[in-house]
Amino acid sequence: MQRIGVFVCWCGSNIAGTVDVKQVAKALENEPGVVYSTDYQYMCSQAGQDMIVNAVKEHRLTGIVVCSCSPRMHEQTFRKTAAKAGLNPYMVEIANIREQCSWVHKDMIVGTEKAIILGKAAVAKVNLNAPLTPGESPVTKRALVIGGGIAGIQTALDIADAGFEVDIVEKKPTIGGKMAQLDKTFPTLDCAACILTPKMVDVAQHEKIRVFSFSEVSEVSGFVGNFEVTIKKKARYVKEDICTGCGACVDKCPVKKVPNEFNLGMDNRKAIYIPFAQAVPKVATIDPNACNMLKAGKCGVCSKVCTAGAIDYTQKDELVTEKYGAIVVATGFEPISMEKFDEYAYSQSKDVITSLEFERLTNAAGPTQGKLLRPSDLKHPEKIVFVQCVGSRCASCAEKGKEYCSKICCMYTAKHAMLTRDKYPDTDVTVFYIDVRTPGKNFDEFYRRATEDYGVKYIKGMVGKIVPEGDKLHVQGSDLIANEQVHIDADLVVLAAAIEPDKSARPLATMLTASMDTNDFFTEAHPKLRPVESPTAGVFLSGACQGPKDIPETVSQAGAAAAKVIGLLAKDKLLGNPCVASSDENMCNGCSSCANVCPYGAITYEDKEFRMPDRTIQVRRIAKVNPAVCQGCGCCTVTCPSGAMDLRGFTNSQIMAEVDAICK
Amino acid sequence: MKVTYFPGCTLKNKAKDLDRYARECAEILGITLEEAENWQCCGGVFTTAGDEIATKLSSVRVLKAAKEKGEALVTVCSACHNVVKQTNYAMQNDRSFADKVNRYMADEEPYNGETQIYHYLELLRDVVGFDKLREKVVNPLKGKKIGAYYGCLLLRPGKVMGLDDPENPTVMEELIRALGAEPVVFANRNECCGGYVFAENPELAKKKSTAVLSNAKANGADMVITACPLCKYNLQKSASDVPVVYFTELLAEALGVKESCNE
Amino acid sequence: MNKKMLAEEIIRISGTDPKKCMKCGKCSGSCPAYDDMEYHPHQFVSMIINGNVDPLMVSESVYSCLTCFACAERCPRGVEPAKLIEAVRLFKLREKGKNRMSAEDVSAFCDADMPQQAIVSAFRKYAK
Amino acid sequence: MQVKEFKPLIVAFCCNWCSYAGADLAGNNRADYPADVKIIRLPCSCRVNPMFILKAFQKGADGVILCGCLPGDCHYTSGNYYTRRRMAMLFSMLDFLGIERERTRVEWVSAAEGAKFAATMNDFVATVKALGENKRLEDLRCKK
Repeated sequence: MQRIGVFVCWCGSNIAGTVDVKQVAKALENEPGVVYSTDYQYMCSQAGQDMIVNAVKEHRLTGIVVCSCSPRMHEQTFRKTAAKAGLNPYMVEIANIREQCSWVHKDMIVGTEKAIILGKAAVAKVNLNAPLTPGESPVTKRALVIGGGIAGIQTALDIADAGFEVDIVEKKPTIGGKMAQLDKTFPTLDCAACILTPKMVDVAQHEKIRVFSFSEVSEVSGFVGNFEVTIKKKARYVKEDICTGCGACVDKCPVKKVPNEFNLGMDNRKAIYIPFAQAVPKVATIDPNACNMLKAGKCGVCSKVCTAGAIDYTQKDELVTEKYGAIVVATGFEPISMEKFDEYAYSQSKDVITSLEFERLTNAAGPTQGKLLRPSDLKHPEKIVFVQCVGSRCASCAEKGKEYCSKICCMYTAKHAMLTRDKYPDTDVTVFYIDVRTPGKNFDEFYRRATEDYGVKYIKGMVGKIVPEGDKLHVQGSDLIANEQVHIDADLVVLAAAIEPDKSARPLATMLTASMDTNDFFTEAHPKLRPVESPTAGVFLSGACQGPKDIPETVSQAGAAAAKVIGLLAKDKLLGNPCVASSDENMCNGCSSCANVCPYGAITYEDKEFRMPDRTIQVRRIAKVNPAVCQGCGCCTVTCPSGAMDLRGFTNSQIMAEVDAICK
Repeated sequence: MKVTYFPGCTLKNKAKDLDRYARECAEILGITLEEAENWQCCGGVFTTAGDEIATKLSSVRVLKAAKEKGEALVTVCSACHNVVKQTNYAMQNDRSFADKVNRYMADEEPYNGETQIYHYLELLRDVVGFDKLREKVVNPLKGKKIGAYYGCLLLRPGKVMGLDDPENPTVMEELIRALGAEPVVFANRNECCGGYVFAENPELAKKKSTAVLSNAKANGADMVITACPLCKYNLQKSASDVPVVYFTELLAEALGVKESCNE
Repeated sequence: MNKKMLAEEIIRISGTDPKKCMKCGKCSGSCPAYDDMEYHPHQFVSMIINGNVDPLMVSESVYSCLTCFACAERCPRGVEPAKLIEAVRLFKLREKGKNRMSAEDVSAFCDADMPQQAIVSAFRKYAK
Repeated sequence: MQVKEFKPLIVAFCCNWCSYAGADLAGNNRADYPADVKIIRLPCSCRVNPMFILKAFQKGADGVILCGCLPGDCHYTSGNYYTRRRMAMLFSMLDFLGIERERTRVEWVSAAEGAKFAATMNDFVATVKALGENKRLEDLRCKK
């Protein structure tokens, strides 16, 4: 039996004005378990708290009910008071007689009556309270960043600069991501490589950072502070630690006609290749689908020319297991396929290209060395049409496009149009737009410059059909402002393809039990207040894997994610919320219902031996809740068909007791 | 394999070529086209309005007839195909429409879109298979550069017709390749020929048809094939000199039965 | 029937929701009969949303639509302007004595090569 | 004989993050609603077992209202979606049992919607008042 003390607060006249506090204290005196009941002007004041501490000692109280303001206001205060008095902090319950009673009711009799009932409910609950202790778990002071684009790079650098070790896992042979493929960046038009490659070098040289390039995460287990991750290092057939990146092998490789992914297939690379000059790590990789030696056992030229002896045709995929305290997802985006948009004749003409292809065409390190030449005949295009929103804001067909706005296209299209007019003033540039969306610092000014200073023609309307004929692309579109259909014979058409999350994101989310939205973007723990945390504790989000983002936004989010990781890794131990679910193993039948509804993946199953009354041993599958992962929503308790699952702090019997007390 | 065949009005009359070659070639490929009994005109155009019932009943009747025989329904004419397929889709997906139709027909067993419908091209692709078709070709059309004109009716609405990618169809190109000729892809292959508008505004129809054929010619086509009698009519009235034939004629030629069909 | 009810009736017959329109203009960018229409596909959508149907009811534009469905296929929002145009046309034709074509008219455009399908289609489009 | 005004007994289950905070905000704004409403705080609306609701009716409650975060805003990501489905099930069961479904309500109230909370409670109390006492499920042995 509990020994409960009831403390009714006046809150000056806030409560006492509408509730007869003396009468409340008196009425609760006779409730089961109550051994002491009093009232005071300000329970939260030092004097009020001292009063509670003294009463606990004097009356040997085991539980406390404070009838006061909202628990959202002072629950923590009174829990600390209880701890000071030597009680378990979770033996305190608050009856909210201010916000939910005195402030909303005007009649003293009615208010007092309700306050008494709320007090009774709190007493009934405390009678069933049990001391709770938050679980503690150690923290592995290392972080894993998945994805080596600008988001991953920035997050890794920020964490490493704070003194923690970071590993980056990148699936491509080099870090750098999409930004490495860009030419200039809006709105300042810095060259992407000039601002990105120094950061890549910083990563390579940072003593706290390790890069697993050409690698993928293949398994994740554990929980916040204690993840165990298996990384698959794909065979690149070149010993990474020996290769000097001299490029002699690339020069001599006889297989020359492999489409170059880095230039989006607009030129060719060799079977052994270094994606681009500033690659990190600057190590060659052999493409096993193209290499004669690996396909047919004939050739071996690269091995012969490599003075360092780095070529290893026998290399196999290798699995490495590492421990981390925090994981940052930075898997980024890719442009959607234009396959379903053939009204724009992407498959029919080489001169219909995507914006990312245009970046490569204008990049000094690209297939045309930065000269704007159209892919079909390498002639300078005189008329260029840009089409925005290709696949963005497309709700009619999920296979075709994406319902969301891809966010970055308005700005990069303005950039492309402006740069074209700047470099080639004789070029006629037209942009078809639905809306021009430029909310960002100096963004609208940038777009206006494109039209006002550079003479880019913006047409409010959409292209409906592109017909390649001869060496021209006949573009048919609408001009809604002029209310006419326009026909332009263009030399080059650039499609602003929608962006979507990288394909690797979905399987990764499953491994991490991190939730995703219907578009496969990772969901944040709270859209406004916790934008860089995933709902899964210890998993953080950086960059476009969470939603379309430009570079400035990505970098700020990357820094924010790093700050959250640093905050986590700075702790030696993690204190959990003790109000978590737990399963009674004697009642659990291992049906998996609870795990199916758990948003956090906190529930696992294990086989356990039970000693039966007839002394036989029975092995049964039972649910186990990981208290470090459980957030205490209680969804599983309702799903559980056998009633084995319960939520500490809000047990079935506690809630039922409250219902009883209110309804009596 | 035996299928129920819905020829439609035009194939019995002005487009006998389309019909004759289709039947003969199907036999060679192991499929018997058995003409539905007492079929009625499809209506020519599918009225998209959900409250139009009467104009769609003839399609439901032939669909029902095929269901009763337990056979798939095959059409050759693009217009028939469009109307029958759209009607079937509405019977499957528009509950209130299907209820009204079934109440009107007052048959014992209601029809709810169970029949499988093939366009002749789908039959070639999905049932016969282009590889098998290629084996049966005795007279490969080597060196011919042929443009496939789809028009609108075969492809749109894409979700309902489901015959091919509405913006980048390939079925006729594959057919052309299987027959030994070289397909010529041209962007206007799914642009409208002008349709029924020729009756009121022949100039508009002519303009559209000319745009189709000149695009085909510019991309190197010597000839254009179609599955639609109205398309063929409009295209032939255009200002272009590119010959337009039914795809079945080409098929018959490659299978070596063109002459015998005409006897 | 007042303006609002008329617009609502047309929307009901069409089975589409013009409010989904985001005013991108892809319908009018796709339309092969654009230059032969007084009101263009995107205007149909916006005029019906605004309940401004009367001008459409007296316009020849409904007969210029080829019902080729390019606008419906390419509309990113699933508005399908062709169905709205069709609904306006039906609404006109269903009024008593509003058939646009009769059997006597056929001989005027008929020629020896004309497929039957063409006449049937024309009747469906110009008469109830 | 004087007829006593019928004072319904209403149990409100509120999730800690949105609707309980919304109720607090109603208090901060001094938005009146009848004292018949008694709130029980829970971590999430998905913690509400339909059993709790039936229990309340058995014990003599005249109405039960369940409040959670707006769909899509659940603190636990998806809890209120489960609530919505469970309550749909419960409603059909209440229909089957012959309990007026108006006695049970599910409302989404955000932490910013103090006024909505008060308005909802006013409306709900009025609805339950109009229905009168709950006699179908109450267990007289539970009455004092």
